[in-house]
Amino acid sequence: MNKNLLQTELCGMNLPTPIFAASGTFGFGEEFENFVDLKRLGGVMVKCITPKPRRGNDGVRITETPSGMLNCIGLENPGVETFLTKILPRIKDKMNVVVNVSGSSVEDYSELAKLLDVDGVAAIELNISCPNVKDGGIIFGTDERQAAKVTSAAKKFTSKPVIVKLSPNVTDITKIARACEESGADCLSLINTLMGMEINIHTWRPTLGNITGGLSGGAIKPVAVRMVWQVAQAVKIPIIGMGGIRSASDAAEFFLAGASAVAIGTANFSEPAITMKIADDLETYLQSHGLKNIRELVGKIMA
Amino acid sequence: MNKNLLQTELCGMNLPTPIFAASGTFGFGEEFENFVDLKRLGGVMVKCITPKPRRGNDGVRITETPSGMLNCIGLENPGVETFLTKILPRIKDKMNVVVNVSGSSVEDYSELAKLLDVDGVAAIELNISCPNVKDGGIIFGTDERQAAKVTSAAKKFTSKPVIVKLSPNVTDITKIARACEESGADCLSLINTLMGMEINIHTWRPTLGNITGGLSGGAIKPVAVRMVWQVAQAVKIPIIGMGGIRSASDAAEFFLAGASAVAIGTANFSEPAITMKIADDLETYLQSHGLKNIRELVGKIMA
Amino acid sequence: MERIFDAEILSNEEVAEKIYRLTVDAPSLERNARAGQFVQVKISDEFTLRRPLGIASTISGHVKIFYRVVGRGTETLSTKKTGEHLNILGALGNGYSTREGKVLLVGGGMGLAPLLLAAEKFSADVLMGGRNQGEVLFWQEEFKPHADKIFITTDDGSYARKGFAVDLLPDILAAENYSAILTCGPEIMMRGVAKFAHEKNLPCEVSFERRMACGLGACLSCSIDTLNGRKKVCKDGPIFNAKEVFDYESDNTKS
Amino acid sequence: MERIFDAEILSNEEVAEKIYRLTVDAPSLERNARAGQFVQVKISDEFTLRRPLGIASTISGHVKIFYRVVGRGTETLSTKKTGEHLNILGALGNGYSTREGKVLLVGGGMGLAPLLLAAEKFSADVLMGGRNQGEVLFWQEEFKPHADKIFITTDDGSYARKGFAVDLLPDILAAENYSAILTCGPEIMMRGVAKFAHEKNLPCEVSFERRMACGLGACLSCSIDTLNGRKKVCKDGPIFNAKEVFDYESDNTKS
Ligand SMILES: Cc1cc2nc3c(=O)[nH]c(=O)nc-3n(C[C@H](O)[C@H](O)[C@H](O)COP(=O)(O)OP(=O)(O)OC[C@H]3O[C@@H](n4cnc5c(N)ncnc54)[C@H](O)[C@@H]3O)c2cc1C
Ligand SMILES: Cc1cc2nc3c(=O)[nH]c(=O)nc-3n(C[C@H](O)[C@H](O)[C@H](O)COP(=O)(O)OP(=O)(O)OC[C@H]3O[C@@H](n4cnc5c(N)ncnc54)[C@H](O)[C@@H]3O)c2cc1C
Ligand SMILES: Cc1cc2nc3c(=O)[nH]c(=O)nc-3n(C[C@H](O)[C@H](O)[C@H](O)COP(=O)(O)O)c2cc1C
Ligand SMILES: Cc1cc2nc3c(=O)[nH]c(=O)nc-3n(C[C@H](O)[C@H](O)[C@H](O)COP(=O)(O)O)c2cc1C
Ligand code: FES
Ligand code: FES
Repeated sequence: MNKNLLQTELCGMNLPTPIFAASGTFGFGEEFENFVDLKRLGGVMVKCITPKPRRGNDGVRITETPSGMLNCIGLENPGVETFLTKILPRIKDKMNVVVNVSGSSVEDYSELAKLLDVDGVAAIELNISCPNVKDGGIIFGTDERQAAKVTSAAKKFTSKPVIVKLSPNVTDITKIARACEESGADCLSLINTLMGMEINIHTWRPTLGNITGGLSGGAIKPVAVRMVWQVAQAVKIPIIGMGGIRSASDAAEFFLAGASAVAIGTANFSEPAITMKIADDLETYLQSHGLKNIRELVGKIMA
Repeated sequence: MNKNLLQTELCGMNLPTPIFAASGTFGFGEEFENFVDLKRLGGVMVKCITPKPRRGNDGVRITETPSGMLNCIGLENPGVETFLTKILPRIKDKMNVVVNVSGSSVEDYSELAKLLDVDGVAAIELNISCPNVKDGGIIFGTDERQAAKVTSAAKKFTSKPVIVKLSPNVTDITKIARACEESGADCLSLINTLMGMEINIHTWRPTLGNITGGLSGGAIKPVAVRMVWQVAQAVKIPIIGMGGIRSASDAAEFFLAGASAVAIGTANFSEPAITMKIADDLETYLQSHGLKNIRELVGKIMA
Repeated sequence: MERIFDAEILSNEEVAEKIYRLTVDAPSLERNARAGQFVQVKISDEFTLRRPLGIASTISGHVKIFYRVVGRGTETLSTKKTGEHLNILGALGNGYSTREGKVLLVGGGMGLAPLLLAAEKFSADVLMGGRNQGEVLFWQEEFKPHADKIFITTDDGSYARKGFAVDLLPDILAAENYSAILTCGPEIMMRGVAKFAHEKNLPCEVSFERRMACGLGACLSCSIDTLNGRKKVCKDGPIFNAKEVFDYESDNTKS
Repeated sequence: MERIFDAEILSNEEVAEKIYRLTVDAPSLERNARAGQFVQVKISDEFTLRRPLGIASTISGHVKIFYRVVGRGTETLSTKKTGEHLNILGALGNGYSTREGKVLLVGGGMGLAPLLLAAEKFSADVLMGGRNQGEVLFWQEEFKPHADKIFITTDDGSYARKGFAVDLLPDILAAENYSAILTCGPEIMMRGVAKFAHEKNLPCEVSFERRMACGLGACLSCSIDTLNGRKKVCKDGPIFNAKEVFDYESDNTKS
């Protein structure tokens, strides 16, 4: 078997596979050590980091929905300082660390970019699309001018590749995508969760403590594939596609649509080793189509 | 059993139940005669009618997705004239007929409103949200000024209640909702389908003839409930809620969120008699909560 | 008339690679089903749509269905066990017209399923094509009690005549007089069959396959163009007069 | 250590209304599981999330789980048959600390499940509360071989003492010396138990329940506040020192 089938390059990063673990679903990577060869992942997008520690939302934080789930964790995290001093040193040699960051102001994003411009950070992912906290960046993610500002601000203060993570809760995602590209984004990742809600018909209250939450999992895959395809036609920078990927077949759809890499989120919960299985099955798929490298699949949709 | 548990009123229409069949999923109602007591439905939103006959999209028109489906029927219909002369006379005494209409211009909507201002039409539903044809109204549904124009245009030419059907593919659905209300809409229905896509990983082509399609079914329910809840807080006119309803419990979520009625779409395909079961089970639910009428449930979410 | 009902599974066994014969207890279908009609099978609550499958036999109320495992739906169906129940919507569609005299049935692959019921109901010879020996042997067994003559081809020549079913048509049509040809299988095969029928001035009915959501004529998933305008395969079909759907001049399907 | 494995179902039977005892063949859990730990059970591909359930017994590698049918997941679990396989992720969480001397186990409802394993592993008396006779009888049978004394209350008085488990605590604690109290059940019950333990200066460990996605400490679905900061019920718990999570001054849960 050709060992290099999945080896690829993204914004200057050399990746063993184009398979990432999506932010918020994989902790700081270590939690999956028993199930995953972390070095075989393209990287781990760690749980969102904010300038100060945050305790997240109160009440129920998740609920299952048809082929999906809603979450309103709300950016609980120890803050950038603790991340840099306590966590990063522990994990940096174990995996490619992509730091997902979120702020409540443009300045927050520049500050985070600056603080994280250190050894052991492979790239920064700007979360401008968290639907679960009022100041969680969603306003940056739904307005192209704001998205542009945040991107430029971060770019100015870091030498790392800057990935901007887009929200699907918009009328035209290509507008935001182009604004980010023009402002210097090195890469786009999409999609974050769709905003949803569940009501407990016995108590007449919202199931989630935060009332609304983010929808993820298989249910959203068709929306995610569509958006990746639209964005791929609109920009030249690479895309990390995600949203409901549960198998190599699902992943292949994203590559065909134009993603250079994929990230796996919700599927890690029911199958902690799913990223490894997807890598194996993708290799088989590439071989069965006579392809020598995953790059030969990217954007090859005939539409 | 109190026979009037589900009886209600909507924009001046007296309804035996607040349960509609959603446009495009129930033909002209007759197709379900063997399974459904059509007179027990609030009404049937018939397949979208356009000024001229349309043959719809070529190629594959549906595909199943996790807990949902994509469709790109593309507004195939015999045109308003044939509808008025051949179909309406046949169905008008069998059910409350709500005519779902779509046009490519503001004038199309006024013309359709005028032509359909006839006996046997209970209400008109303006489809400004079909994602499956370029001229299928989606541009009216994603821009509040256009939505307002279409609504006023239709209102001017008909004495029937005008329901405006909103698209979920927008950044802020409450903006569109308010614009429609201010322009005279009597009622809002939501949500239409989310735009999605599937790629055949064997052929490398989009599964659907139209490349993209509309996502419906259980998968989209959390998004639909959220939008109904948001819109209910933003407008005073009644709402017909839909999107992934498969049971009375699902329907109850929509009522609690603020819908005065619900419509059932995709679920009719796997269970042609589902509307009747939902009516039965809703009655049981209301009784178990000591409620005397469905209206006592509307908007009662405690959030 | 179309009804929804639960039917007990009497057996569900693999008869060739990835091809299953499912037998359910559904006496109402014996009374009501016509050859060429189909049912919409509910696989499980997990699936948004039912799956359309042809009715292949109805003797003694034991309804046989033959299906090929091609995706998640048929895969899950193949795991169902004897004694479990299956929710069925049917019989759906129009079915082949009833014919006097002997008809010739021409089928390829899973297209033989509805033709088996035609063989039970009409006086018939059958011409069948399959990929290989495995894919025709069980059909031969199934048709034996009901068809007069059985002609067989396999794509790879592993059994009977090597080639396509249509290749045998000229000889068969020359040797015997039929009142009609009923065909079901890949569109390219049916078009070939229809052309011979046209030349011989024989009535020919073909069976169409489109993805279906409702199966009741309501959703327009399955619309096709015909000489008589747009038609729904699930309701106006799946059986069509060949002349209505094939354009012999341009050699194109209308749909 | 946490592992993913398939385990054969040895039995899955209703022991009281809507309460099932599931026994699976999982020898590795006998060697590795501590009382208070749980597993994440994969119900089927249809479900996005696994379901967390306590490990109640591990004797001879036959692992017992007790669950109440409350929603779609546990409903589907209850239809699984002997011989089928269940995919299990576990053992997860920290488990009760090992104790010298005799401990008192105080459990309500399904909270008795992890305490059963504690009874197997430690020298223990048990105080159990249930809604009615049906909900305590089978527990009494399960605990008999492993617990010394068994004290029982039922909410409706249909069996043993009418009232709540905590009502009996003062007398029990007066009569016997325990090295610790381990409790699992509704938070309000555990808070009552912890208060008595606090007054008697007895170590007390409680078991928390939160909705879980990963069960591995990665997703923060199950975070709670403790005196020592934010903790994850799935990883840092589900067992906590009562003093860490209950604030006796304000009588409030920290979480
Ligand atoms: C009227 C009619 C009668 C049929 N009779 C038979 C029969 O007797 N035996 C048999 O083996 N097959 C028959 N088919 C084809 C059969 O319906 C499909 O093979 C089956 O639906 C595939 O389901 P899946 O979930 O395994 O595949 P998937 O590919 O996972 O299905 C995805 C979706 O596509 C649809 N689909 C996929 N392939 C087809 C197809 N070839 N035709 C129509 N829809 C498709 C499915 O129904 C489903 O909605 C018939 C189809 C029609 C329309
Ligand atoms: C560590 C731990 C151990 C547990 N041990 C047991 C046990 O031994 N026996 C037992 O009967 N129950 C136990 N539970 C509760 C059990 O997990 C839930 O009853 C079960 O998940 C309900 O699933 P469902 O699909 O039937 O319900 P649904 O209400 O349909 O589930 C919807 C979602 O909510 C979650 N959920 C619902 N109720 C609970 C709950 N009470 N606690 C946590 N999550 C919930 C489900 O996991 C699922 O994600 C335990 C819970 C935890 C956290
Ligand atoms: C529990 C949970 C927490 C998440 N937290 C974050 C986060 O902190 N930052 C972020 O950018 N995305 C977060 N996401 C979104 C995922 O990274 C991903 O974009 C989304 O879930 C879609 O992918 P999936 O369907 O594979 O899960 C979270 C998702 C889940 C389910
Ligand atoms: C096959 C199909 C055809 C549809 N056609 C129309 C249409 O013509 N006009 C319209 O307004 N909505 C149409 N819809 C959208 C539905 O009316 C409904 O808004 C949507 O499917 C969400 O509800 P559901 O999840 O219950 O199906 C169609 C949906 C489906 C699945
Ligand atoms: S499948 Fe719905 S019209 Fe044919
Ligand atoms: S369940 Fe994921 S952190 Fe506890």
